[in-house]
Amino acid sequence: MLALSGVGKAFSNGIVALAALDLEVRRGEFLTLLGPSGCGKSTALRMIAGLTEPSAGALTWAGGERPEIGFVFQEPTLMPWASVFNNVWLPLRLRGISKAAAAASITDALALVGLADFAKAYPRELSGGMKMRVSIARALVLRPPLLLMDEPFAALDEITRFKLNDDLLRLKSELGATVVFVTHSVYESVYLSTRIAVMAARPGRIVSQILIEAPLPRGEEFRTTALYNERCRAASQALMEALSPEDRL
Amino acid sequence: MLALSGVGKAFSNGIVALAALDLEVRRGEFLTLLGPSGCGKSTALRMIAGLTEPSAGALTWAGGERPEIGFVFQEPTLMPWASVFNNVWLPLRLRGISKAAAAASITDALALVGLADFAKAYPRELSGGMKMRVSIARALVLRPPLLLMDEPFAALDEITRFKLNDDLLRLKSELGATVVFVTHSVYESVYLSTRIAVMAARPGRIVSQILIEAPLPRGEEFRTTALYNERCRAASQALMEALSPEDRL
Amino acid sequence: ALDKVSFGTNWFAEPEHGGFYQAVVDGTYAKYGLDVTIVQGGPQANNLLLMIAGKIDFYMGGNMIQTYAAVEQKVPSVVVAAMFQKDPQIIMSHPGEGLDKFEDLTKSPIFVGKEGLASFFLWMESAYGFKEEMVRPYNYNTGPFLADKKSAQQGYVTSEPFAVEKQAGFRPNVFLLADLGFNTYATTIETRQDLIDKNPDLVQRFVDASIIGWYHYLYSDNAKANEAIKKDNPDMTDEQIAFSIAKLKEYGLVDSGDTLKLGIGAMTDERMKSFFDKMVKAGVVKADTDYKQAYTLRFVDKGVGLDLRPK
Amino acid sequence: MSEAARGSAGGRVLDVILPILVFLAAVAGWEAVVRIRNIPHYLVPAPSLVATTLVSDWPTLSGSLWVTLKVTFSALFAAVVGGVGLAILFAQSRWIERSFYPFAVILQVTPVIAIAPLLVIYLDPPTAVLACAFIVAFFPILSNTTLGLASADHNLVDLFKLYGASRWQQLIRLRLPAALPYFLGGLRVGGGLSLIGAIVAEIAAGTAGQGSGLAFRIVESTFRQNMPRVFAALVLIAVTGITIFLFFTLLTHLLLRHWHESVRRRDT
Amino acid sequence: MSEAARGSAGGRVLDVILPILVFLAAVAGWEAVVRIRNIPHYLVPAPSLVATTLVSDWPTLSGSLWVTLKVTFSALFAAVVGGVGLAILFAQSRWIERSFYPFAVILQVTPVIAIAPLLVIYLDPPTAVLACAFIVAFFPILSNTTLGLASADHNLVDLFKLYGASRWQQLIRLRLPAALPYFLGGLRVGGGLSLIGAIVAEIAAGTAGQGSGLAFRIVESTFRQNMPRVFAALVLIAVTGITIFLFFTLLTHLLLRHWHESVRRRDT
Ligand SMILES: Nc1ncnc2c1ncn2[C@@H]1O[C@H](COP(=O)(O)OP(=O)(O)OP(=O)(O)O)[C@@H](O)[C@H]1O
Ligand SMILES: Nc1ncnc2c1ncn2[C@@H]1O[C@H](COP(=O)(O)OP(=O)(O)OP(=O)(O)O)[C@@H](O)[C@H]1O
Ligand SMILES: [Mg+2]
Ligand SMILES: [Mg+2]
Repeated sequence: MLALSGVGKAFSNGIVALAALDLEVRRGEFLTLLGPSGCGKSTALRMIAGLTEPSAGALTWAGGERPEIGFVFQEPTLMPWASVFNNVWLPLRLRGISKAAAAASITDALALVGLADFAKAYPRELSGGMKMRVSIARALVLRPPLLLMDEPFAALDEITRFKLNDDLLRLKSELGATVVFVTHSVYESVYLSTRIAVMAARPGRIVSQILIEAPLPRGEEFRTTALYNERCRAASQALMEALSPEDRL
Repeated sequence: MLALSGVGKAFSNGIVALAALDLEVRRGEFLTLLGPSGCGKSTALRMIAGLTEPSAGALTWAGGERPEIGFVFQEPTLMPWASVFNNVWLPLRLRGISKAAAAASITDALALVGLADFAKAYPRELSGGMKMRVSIARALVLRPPLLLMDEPFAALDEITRFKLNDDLLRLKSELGATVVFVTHSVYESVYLSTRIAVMAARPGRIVSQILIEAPLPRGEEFRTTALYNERCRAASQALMEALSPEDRL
Repeated sequence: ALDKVSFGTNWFAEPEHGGFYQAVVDGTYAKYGLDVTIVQGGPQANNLLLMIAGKIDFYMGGNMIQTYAAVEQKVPSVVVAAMFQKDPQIIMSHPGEGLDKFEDLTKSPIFVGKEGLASFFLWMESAYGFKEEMVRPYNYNTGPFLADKKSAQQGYVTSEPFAVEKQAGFRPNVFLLADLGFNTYATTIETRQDLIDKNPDLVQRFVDASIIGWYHYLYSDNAKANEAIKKDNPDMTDEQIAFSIAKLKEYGLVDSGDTLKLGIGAMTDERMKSFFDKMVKAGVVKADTDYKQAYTLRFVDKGVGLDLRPK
Repeated sequence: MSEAARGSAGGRVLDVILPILVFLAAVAGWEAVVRIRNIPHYLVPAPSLVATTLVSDWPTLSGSLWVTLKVTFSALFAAVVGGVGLAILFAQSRWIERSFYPFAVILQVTPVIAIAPLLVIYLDPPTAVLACAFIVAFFPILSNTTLGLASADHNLVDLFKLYGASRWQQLIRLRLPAALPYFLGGLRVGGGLSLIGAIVAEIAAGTAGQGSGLAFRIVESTFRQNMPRVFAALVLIAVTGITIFLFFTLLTHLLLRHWHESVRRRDT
Repeated sequence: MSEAARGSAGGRVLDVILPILVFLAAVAGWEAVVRIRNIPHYLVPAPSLVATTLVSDWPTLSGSLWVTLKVTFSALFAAVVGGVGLAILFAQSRWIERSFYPFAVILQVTPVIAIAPLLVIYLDPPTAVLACAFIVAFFPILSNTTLGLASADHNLVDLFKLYGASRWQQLIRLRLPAALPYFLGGLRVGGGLSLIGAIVAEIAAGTAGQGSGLAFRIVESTFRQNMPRVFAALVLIAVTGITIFLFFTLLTHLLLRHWHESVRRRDT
């Protein structure tokens, strides 16, 4: 679907966020970026979404064109002047879909994240986790072929998180969507992904990749399989190695 | 140290964030609030800090007076116009401590969170996790007797997180500080706390408490003890029960 | 049909414009085939510019200085008649404060407006030794003058002394500049050179009718004209109008000197030259200005309306 | 910031009563100074005299007030349309902004008094008056709206870009709402300036005959030393200005109360 | 928003050249209209004639410019001190704000022309001029700063409260920095208004004798139908206005470039 080859990103303050990143995103896969804070995960996602230009290397899309994308930013990024309902409506609205036509999808998306009762609330009336869930609903409401998610579940309790993990996998299969995901939870990454790319920081680069060869969607029982345990260990190990000695605080 | 008795909080939009909350915070303990998103954890912390007035019930401080508090908000809440260094300086500065006198503490705090190299950077040049770490450094620089931390490590990778967990416990013992902590990670809550209060939502209330009778600080090996495993299970169970059927998405 | 003509004054409607209003309301203009609209002026209105630009046909000039300046700038505007033989411009001062002689005023603060500073005050400097440093800004408000007993102020003989008397209850010393040597014509009728060239008959008719209007305003029933003035300027009072008319007559502003033989509106080359020389001396205009371009005697001095003057 | 006042009903009542008390005190002080120091009414009339004049001259004054109000609101309307329109135009490209903003600055600093006579030549008088009033009032609205349009949260801009928002959609759904607090701030300045503009324009474009607004009343009454009437006219202007200001303050509260820090009352 | 221009060296050059080209085109257009339609110089002079006049009358004009500049900068200084000072005072308590803001509005909408004569009685002339110019210029600064002080992020306010910041510290370390973008916006409006204020003040309260600033030059030259000189004075005013504006724009960039959306160039 997409290939990043030799992609680098240097900010004007001299920080090299990414250096010579080679990464292929395959259609239908669930790819997770795992890596220490500040290693360039968000920068990579933003680049895929076309919000940041690479300062070296190139992005190549399979169809020649960037497909429709749903993006959950690391921060909720809600419009403070709009109600929850209108915030979720936004991607549809920008496509010219009327409130009436969009209402069912919006209500569904809000129900999915457990905020059906809060459609009329304003962002400032929500807790941190609730804001993030609105942001997730907004990304899903479009049912896009490519989903970019930057730590979407970090602010949620584990039970809700597990539930949403399963919902996400179900939805992904339903849509046949491709997902590029960022998380700090090794367990979550192994549970969700078909592939994990482990990154190291300064300069941001990929140091190892881990394949999880179990079909999607997976159920609770997957967490008890040997494959799951082995891959969790491997990912933890890779993450540990990705931390350079001085980064290891 | 502090007792909340029958504390309620109703916002003007009608949402009852807390109802009849009874909670005692004992000197020197490490208390974790665990609960689903939107159950009122942040509201409770803000109330302890005096940033929100209870609409019912009362807060009573042991000494009659609120002690010095270090607070890590759920959002980084940095001053965008100030460098990382100056952001961390703030609590000291407000106490009249000069830059020179504060420099050593600030450098220490930044080193603790792994941002020694970023003292001159501005918030907008940082990644999400890095901003949160600045916020943690700012709360610790005061070395306060009471620390309130609202999901401080949610945006960090697991290895950094483990490391900071240990640092926090060490610091807490060093200072003899009391900590009230919010996390969504059951494992983290058990590893860190001497007590866990599990909350349920709408109205926010405490549904059960779990004691972890192991001395602080604890080492890596604690994660392999039977007590740890049992308490993790108990906390997960309590959290599950705290989710009302309709909240269970 | 009547020729449509517009006439711009240089201030809000007041008895100093009485003759023109008289000619409008008593049908004199109509009799001369004119349908005249009077466009009021005001403190910032620049009806002169409108006349030059062709938006209006005639303009009521204050005194000759501005006309000389116009010639300097090669502006083709020409004075065709002068309704006032004397400029009503005065300086007034508080009585009994050692300011009872005009010469005394040079040492006192004096309130003068911006235009005054660019015109008659320059003459006062050269002829009487007034000093710019003593000037205080005058914005058509007599309050500051009343508040400072040691001060003097510009004004119109027909207007400010009345206000002072009415508000503060005393009669100020009044020095009419015209009687002290400031011998400009005033309340002139100006128009563009091209109108004179193309339609001298129209100009002649307007001048003649205006002159007759002035005779009627001064010597016949002027009630309707005053009503018209009050309609244009509702702040005008009957008392004020009576005062103004009395002063117009008392000082012979309109009808005195040359007009007794030549009729109202009279102008002579001698007066023009004399005043021009004074202004050159005062530094108001350059000596090489061709001041004769500023006026023409072609339309006046014909004794129009002399018969309307009571014997 | 005043914590004591927040939310309590007593605070709310004081909110209204205190300003009125202060205002009455100011008026009483004025009356007292005039009486004690025996200031003649042709310099500064006492408020009581001004009030009497206001009543007795109401027929004249109300007509003038109406004329001035018409110009004020037309000017305000023109300033809003022109200021916001230009700000939107400038937001389209930095080149347009850089090339044409200087002209807006020139327009702002040009003394209307100086150019009004020219405008009167080329425009009919009512239009000239409106143009003058517009010149006086539009700049704060332009300036604040431009600032507001540029201040939209960059993360939201990214979001809109991502979802393929057209320039127009970005403007309507993002930049304009984000600019609202700034725009309303500009409006509170511009409202007063429209009033000033209407008065200056009336003096500058000098159409005494046709529209005798409050400016004409003031100039003519000054000339007649009728200071009580001058002050009565000034009182009308002040009341108009405060009314416009209060209206926009109320509007700001209504439009922003859900989300903007400047008017949000926080639940604490 | 103009992506093509961002950052590229070519874009930067165009940034400077394009406005200059547009400006030259405007001047050329003016010259052409005057020549083709044969507009006489005593109505609207051609720019070439204005330029000649500017040179030939420079000795007179430069003196007046200097006088006007002095008043402008004193007024601006007074407006900044007064506007920010009042805004800070108003931020101290809602009661103070509610009680005294109306007086600020009254001051804003009072036509200086009407009250200048009174000021001249009670103040010495230079002070009266300054007071008039101040009245014209201070309100946008007050209004924007008030808005900015109120717009500080509530979470940061909480943080300051938590750390026991005194009112003064909260002001200095939080509210003032947060208000900076708003204040600078007000300054860009107020800069132009100070200039306007200096001119209006000179007309209203100025002692033409001593200080013959550009306003007097314009009145005098209008009286003498010396339109080229009127326009030359207007050009000086426009240039001054643009210079002040550019200066404040630069200042804004320097002060805000590290953090505020409105001037930040984003790394993309
Ligand atoms: N706008 C910017 N200007 C300068 N440097 C930046 C900017 N944005 C990010 N950086 C730097 O780029 C690096 C990578 O940032 P990025 O946000 O991609 O990290 P991340 O992997 O998402 O981290 P986290 O897990 O903490 O969110 C960091 O070192 C950061 O300081
Ligand atoms: N300012 C506010 N106005 C109205 N309602 C609010 C406000 N702040 C919070 N709430 C409501 O109060 C409830 C508790 O919010 P709180 O932020 O305490 O939750 P939380 O437990 O911290 O959740 P999370 O884990 O998602 O951060 C939520 O239902 C929220 O909608
Ligand atoms: Mg990130
Ligand atoms: Mg929370």
